[in-house]
Amino acid sequence: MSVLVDKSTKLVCQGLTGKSGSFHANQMLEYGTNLIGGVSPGKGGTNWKANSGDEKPIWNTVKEAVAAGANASVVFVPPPFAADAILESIEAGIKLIVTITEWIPVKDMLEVKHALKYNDAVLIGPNCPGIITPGECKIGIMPGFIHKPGTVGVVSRSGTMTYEAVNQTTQVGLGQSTCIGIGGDPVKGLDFIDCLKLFQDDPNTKQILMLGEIGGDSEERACEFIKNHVTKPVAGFIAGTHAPEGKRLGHAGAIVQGSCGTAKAKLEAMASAGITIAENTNDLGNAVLRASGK
Amino acid sequence: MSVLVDKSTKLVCQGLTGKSGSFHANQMLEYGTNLIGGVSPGKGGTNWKANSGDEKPIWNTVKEAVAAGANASVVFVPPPFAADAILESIEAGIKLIVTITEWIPVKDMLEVKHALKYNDAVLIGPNCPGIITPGECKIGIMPGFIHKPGTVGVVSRSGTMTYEAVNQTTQVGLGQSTCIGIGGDPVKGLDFIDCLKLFQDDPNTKQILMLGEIGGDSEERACEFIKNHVTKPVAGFIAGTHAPEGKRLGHAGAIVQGSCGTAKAKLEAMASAGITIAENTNDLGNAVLRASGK
Amino acid sequence: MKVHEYQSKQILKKYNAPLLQGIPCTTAEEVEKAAEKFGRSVVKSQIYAGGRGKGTVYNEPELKTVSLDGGVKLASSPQEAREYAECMLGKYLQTVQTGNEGKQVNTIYIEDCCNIESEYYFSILLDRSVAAPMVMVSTEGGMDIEEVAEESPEKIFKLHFNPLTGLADHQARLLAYQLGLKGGQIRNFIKTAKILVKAYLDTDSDLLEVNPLVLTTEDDFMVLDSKMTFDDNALYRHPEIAKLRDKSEEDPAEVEAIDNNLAFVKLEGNIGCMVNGAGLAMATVDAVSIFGKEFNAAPANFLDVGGGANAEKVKLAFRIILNDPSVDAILVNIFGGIMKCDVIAEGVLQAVREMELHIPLIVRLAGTNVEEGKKMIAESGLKVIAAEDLPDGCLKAAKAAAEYRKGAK
Amino acid sequence: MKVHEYQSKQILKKYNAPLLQGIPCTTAEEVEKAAEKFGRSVVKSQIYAGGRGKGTVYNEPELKTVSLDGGVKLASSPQEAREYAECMLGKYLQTVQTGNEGKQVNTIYIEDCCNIESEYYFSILLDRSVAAPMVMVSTEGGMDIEEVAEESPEKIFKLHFNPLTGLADHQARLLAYQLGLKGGQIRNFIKTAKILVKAYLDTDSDLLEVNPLVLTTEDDFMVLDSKMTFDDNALYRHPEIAKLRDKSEEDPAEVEAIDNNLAFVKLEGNIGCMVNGAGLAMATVDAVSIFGKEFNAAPANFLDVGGGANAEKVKLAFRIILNDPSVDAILVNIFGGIMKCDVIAEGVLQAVREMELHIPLIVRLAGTNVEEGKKMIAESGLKVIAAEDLPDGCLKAAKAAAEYRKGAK
Repeated sequence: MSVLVDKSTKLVCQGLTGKSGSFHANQMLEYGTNLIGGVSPGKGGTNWKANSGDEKPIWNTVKEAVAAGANASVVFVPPPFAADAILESIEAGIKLIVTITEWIPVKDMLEVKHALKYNDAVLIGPNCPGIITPGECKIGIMPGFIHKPGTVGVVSRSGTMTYEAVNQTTQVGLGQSTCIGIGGDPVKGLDFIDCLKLFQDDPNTKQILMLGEIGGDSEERACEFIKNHVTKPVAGFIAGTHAPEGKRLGHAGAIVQGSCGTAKAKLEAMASAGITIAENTNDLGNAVLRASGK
Repeated sequence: MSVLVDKSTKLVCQGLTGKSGSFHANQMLEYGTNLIGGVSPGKGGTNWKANSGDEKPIWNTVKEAVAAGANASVVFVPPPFAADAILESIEAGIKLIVTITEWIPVKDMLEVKHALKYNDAVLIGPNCPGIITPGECKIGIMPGFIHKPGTVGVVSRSGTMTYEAVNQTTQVGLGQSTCIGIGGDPVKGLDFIDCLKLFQDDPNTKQILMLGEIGGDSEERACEFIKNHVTKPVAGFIAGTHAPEGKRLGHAGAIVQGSCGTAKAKLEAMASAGITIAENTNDLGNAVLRASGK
Repeated sequence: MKVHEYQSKQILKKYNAPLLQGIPCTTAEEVEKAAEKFGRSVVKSQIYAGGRGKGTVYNEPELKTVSLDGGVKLASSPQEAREYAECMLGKYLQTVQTGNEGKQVNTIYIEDCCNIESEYYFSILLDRSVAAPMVMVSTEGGMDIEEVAEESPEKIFKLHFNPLTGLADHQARLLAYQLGLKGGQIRNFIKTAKILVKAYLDTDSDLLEVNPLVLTTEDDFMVLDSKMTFDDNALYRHPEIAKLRDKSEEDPAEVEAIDNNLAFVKLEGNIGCMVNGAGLAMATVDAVSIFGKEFNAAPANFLDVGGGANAEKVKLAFRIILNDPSVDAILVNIFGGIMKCDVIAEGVLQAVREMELHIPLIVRLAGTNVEEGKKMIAESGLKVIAAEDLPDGCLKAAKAAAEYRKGAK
Repeated sequence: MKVHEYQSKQILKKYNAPLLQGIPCTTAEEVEKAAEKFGRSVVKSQIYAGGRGKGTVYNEPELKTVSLDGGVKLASSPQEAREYAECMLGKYLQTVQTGNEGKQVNTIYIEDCCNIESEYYFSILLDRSVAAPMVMVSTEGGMDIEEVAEESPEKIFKLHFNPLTGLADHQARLLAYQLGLKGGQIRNFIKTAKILVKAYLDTDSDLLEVNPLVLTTEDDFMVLDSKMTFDDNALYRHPEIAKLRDKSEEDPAEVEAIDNNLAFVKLEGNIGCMVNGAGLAMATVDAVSIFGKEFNAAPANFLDVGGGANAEKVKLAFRIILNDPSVDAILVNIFGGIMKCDVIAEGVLQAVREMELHIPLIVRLAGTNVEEGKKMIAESGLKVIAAEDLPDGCLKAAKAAAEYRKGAK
């Protein structure tokens, strides 16, 4: 049991023949992900050769990939074409779309969000590390080896912070059920609340670790949701407590404007929702232990 | 019991101060419809005086009408502004919008359809006579007096044909549960299938009378739905059996193109769905009697 | 609303659609001069109907003597273009779409040639069943699409698009692959398809058909023949398109009806019909066809006078109906709703008196104040035949028409 | 990306937004000549920060002697405009938004005057919490909107709109009523609001603020001051906007970082930070602030080197960090993922060697091949301090910085 991805996931890689797509496709295959092929318009009918020597078919359209059995896609398409690639997957009937590409224009993502409302597809990202169910399926760019099958559901707005969290939950012996990097963009697919719902309903997830950062109000809304709907122990962390106001720190979403999106507001919301707050980036694993009363 | 409208319906009239809006608002009030006021931008704060001497408030926005309790609206706004009026009602939270206005551009209606997908509002029309639950609530321009509370659910693409049907079902002693004129435009709100669902689920509706016409394929799809989901007796009629191909007969929807939308196809679909077909416009009431085995 | 081929191309040109150079002309001299620019040129007669290439040009509206075989001709010299133009201008072109009539050719479009590699069918229209616009393409370019739909439906590809955003790249690409295009052809197709969709949406078009859309030997796409029709309801926001309306192409009675907000369609029979409501008017046409059969009667028109049928509107409707010399009787079928039957009867009687109607008039009334209405007609002293119901009205109209025709002869 | 007021107005002009005539000038002579067109005119210094009217112009970057009180002035004659311009051009304007620094004024915008009836606030921005753009209006025009939000939130009205269709008429009308407008004012407001929304959507703007939007005594609306920023990710489709970027307004280090796809933000402290990943970089800034406190240490910057931190990128990052004279130590915090720790260590060591780094360098590594990485650093013979974890790294960096500063003095 896990969330969104498992051994039954059949993945197609959009942009497989690009440098980044090709590199990470190899990494995913090595982790054991069932990558069935790639989509690269104009290269349909050729084969892509993995480092292992295996060959995977390249299709011109996602429609063909779906006909071949794909039920999830990962997008490594350059920013100007990425939203169109996501829309293509939605329209072709792909149910889980993980978008790694960063620097996608906000307006493009608004159109994608709009299309998502009409369809039951799930988008993770853009500008995110992806999703992994340890030991079963990795879709994204996270280092697979630090993960360990276990009980913590991890959801995070930032990439390397997730790796810290994974590393520590592995080290304290809990391991992870599924880890979802939702990405740092202001307009994105899954948000904290969506992931919290999934973790709450997943019997294999025993604890939840939520890694937020300054900017926006999705952490505050997530805390409200936790207060009312989440019964599992939750630990949390907010990055950017010492960020200056009005400056955008890397992530397009990480900007404090006026009283909106401050670390203070987010930490207070966490405390009031009964979340165990990690004191610093070294305390993530222990915070989960404390949250679950260990 | 009835469908969509009853004594609890609180109606606001968009375009109440116009000639047509004012005339029909009086007719509706006389029928007993609970019309609580009107929306005419720029005239907010004034009162509209009914023929009876009663005064009704005029608001600038539908938002204010909703704040005053409105849960349904009827649109008598001229074509260039009608789609915007519908969108305003949708956004203000009105749950039933009856649009009488004809000659609304198709592209405007496509935008309305789009907005309806995001909201749980129901649109009837445009270019339709409206909806009536005899003895309880009339929203539209149909002559109220021909109706009689009873058991036939009437759904129709055309206006005066509905009146023929109502007249005859009253004369044969059955009366009507609710009559819905869905209008003759190619892009509209409720279609046959939506109304059939409502009638099938309404305990007061014992028989259904469906009045179609040439053009489009909504009758064919409705027949497919009837075959699989409607257990109540259904009588039907198709107008335009002798219409020439490629000519638009009044209704924008009533045009036969190639093999699509012919009367023949529609009549065959009705027959195959077990619908009792009225032989001519004089046979509507009797066809319902035959359908229900009387 | 329809426009001519050359007008649709002038509209598409604004969107940078790929078009050959062309010049509309109304005289043979203009044609020759225009053709000089191209050397070889295509001489295309401009009428609102399709199938022009396979049509026949006749010298007179009665279609007796043939002027030219085909309404679209390839001319290898300006002189030849002029000769073709002389055989077309002012003459009557009959095609599969004009039926038994011919349409007078008043304008000729002289167009450049290109090197054709292959031909495709491309159109954009509303799919009513899902209330969304769609692109329809086929490898069978230049053919009648309904024929293709019947004979090889697997060669037609349909794709719906969101009218708020237009055609997405991946959608245009999918169509390109379905047409079997390759490499640079795909890029050019995507560009062309997106331009056409944008033009369709921007202009409130309800049909944009490019048949054929040709692929040149240089891998470019070219709009060779194009047809656009527009949503009448939206013309108010496109005054530059509205003024393209060519009333000479339309039935004068229909033009007068449209100008007066009446829905009128000319049919082939002898019973003029005046009805309120489009659905009831259709049903009346049906009923006249069915019940009139044994008297060789058939409906002469479809006419919906709409909701407020006052004396003025009734008179106008009568005038339009009477313009048709084949009308032998008029059947009025009114279901009085908000508008009461006595008011309508008054309007009909007034019209009869003022217009000195000489052919039989049959009136069927139902609904509000029907008894008062019937009484007024009965007591009017005018020769108006009352009908009990629609079948009765049809029979009486058919009989009266037969008698009138006999008497008139 | 930010643009100057006059540039945003040039963009809005293309959409027919209601604007006063204005002329951008870079010399006092140009200013005088421009002002002659208007008689009375407004002299506006163009810098990227707001609050210009209430700011102070200083003669030198150290903000010692005042040149002019206020960065926006009403001039009653061309001569007066010229005098103001002389006090502004080349001088340094400090406002509430520039903080402790002043921004040099290189351009002045000379604008016509109008008769103001009342002032409103109008802006368009993305509401992240619902992922939809919204219009925000207030009757408190000309005020700092965050102040209004705090003191009288009931005077701010927000309305979301569909980015695919723009602002609907009824939405603009609702805003007009909420602002208490009447009659013709409403029509003009709707027109202006729709224009601004269209400009916002078309240009991939991420903020369009008009403050104040003024209602003239003639019931017209006028964009008096405008501010536009644009989505950096979408600049590729707006080359004409991209080229407006004024690098002189930006921190040179940040410019270099952006040009090299590094995320860099200058802060006030003394510990240079180099981290991979935006979240971890933020957390590192936090940790330095917390753990460095007892040694008076604070982060000198935020710097995310991104996923592929090779030697080239590390060197570039070091160079950007070292441009800041207040940096006393560098803390490297890397979680090796796909990029292995030994590769990163190699890059760091290579950079140290080539750049002859003279300030303390503290390195914390974790993740893939961490042991190999640590070993390489230990055995390198270079003065690189290894940290066990981030708190340890912060403490060591803070201490080393304190010692370095003591030694340097």
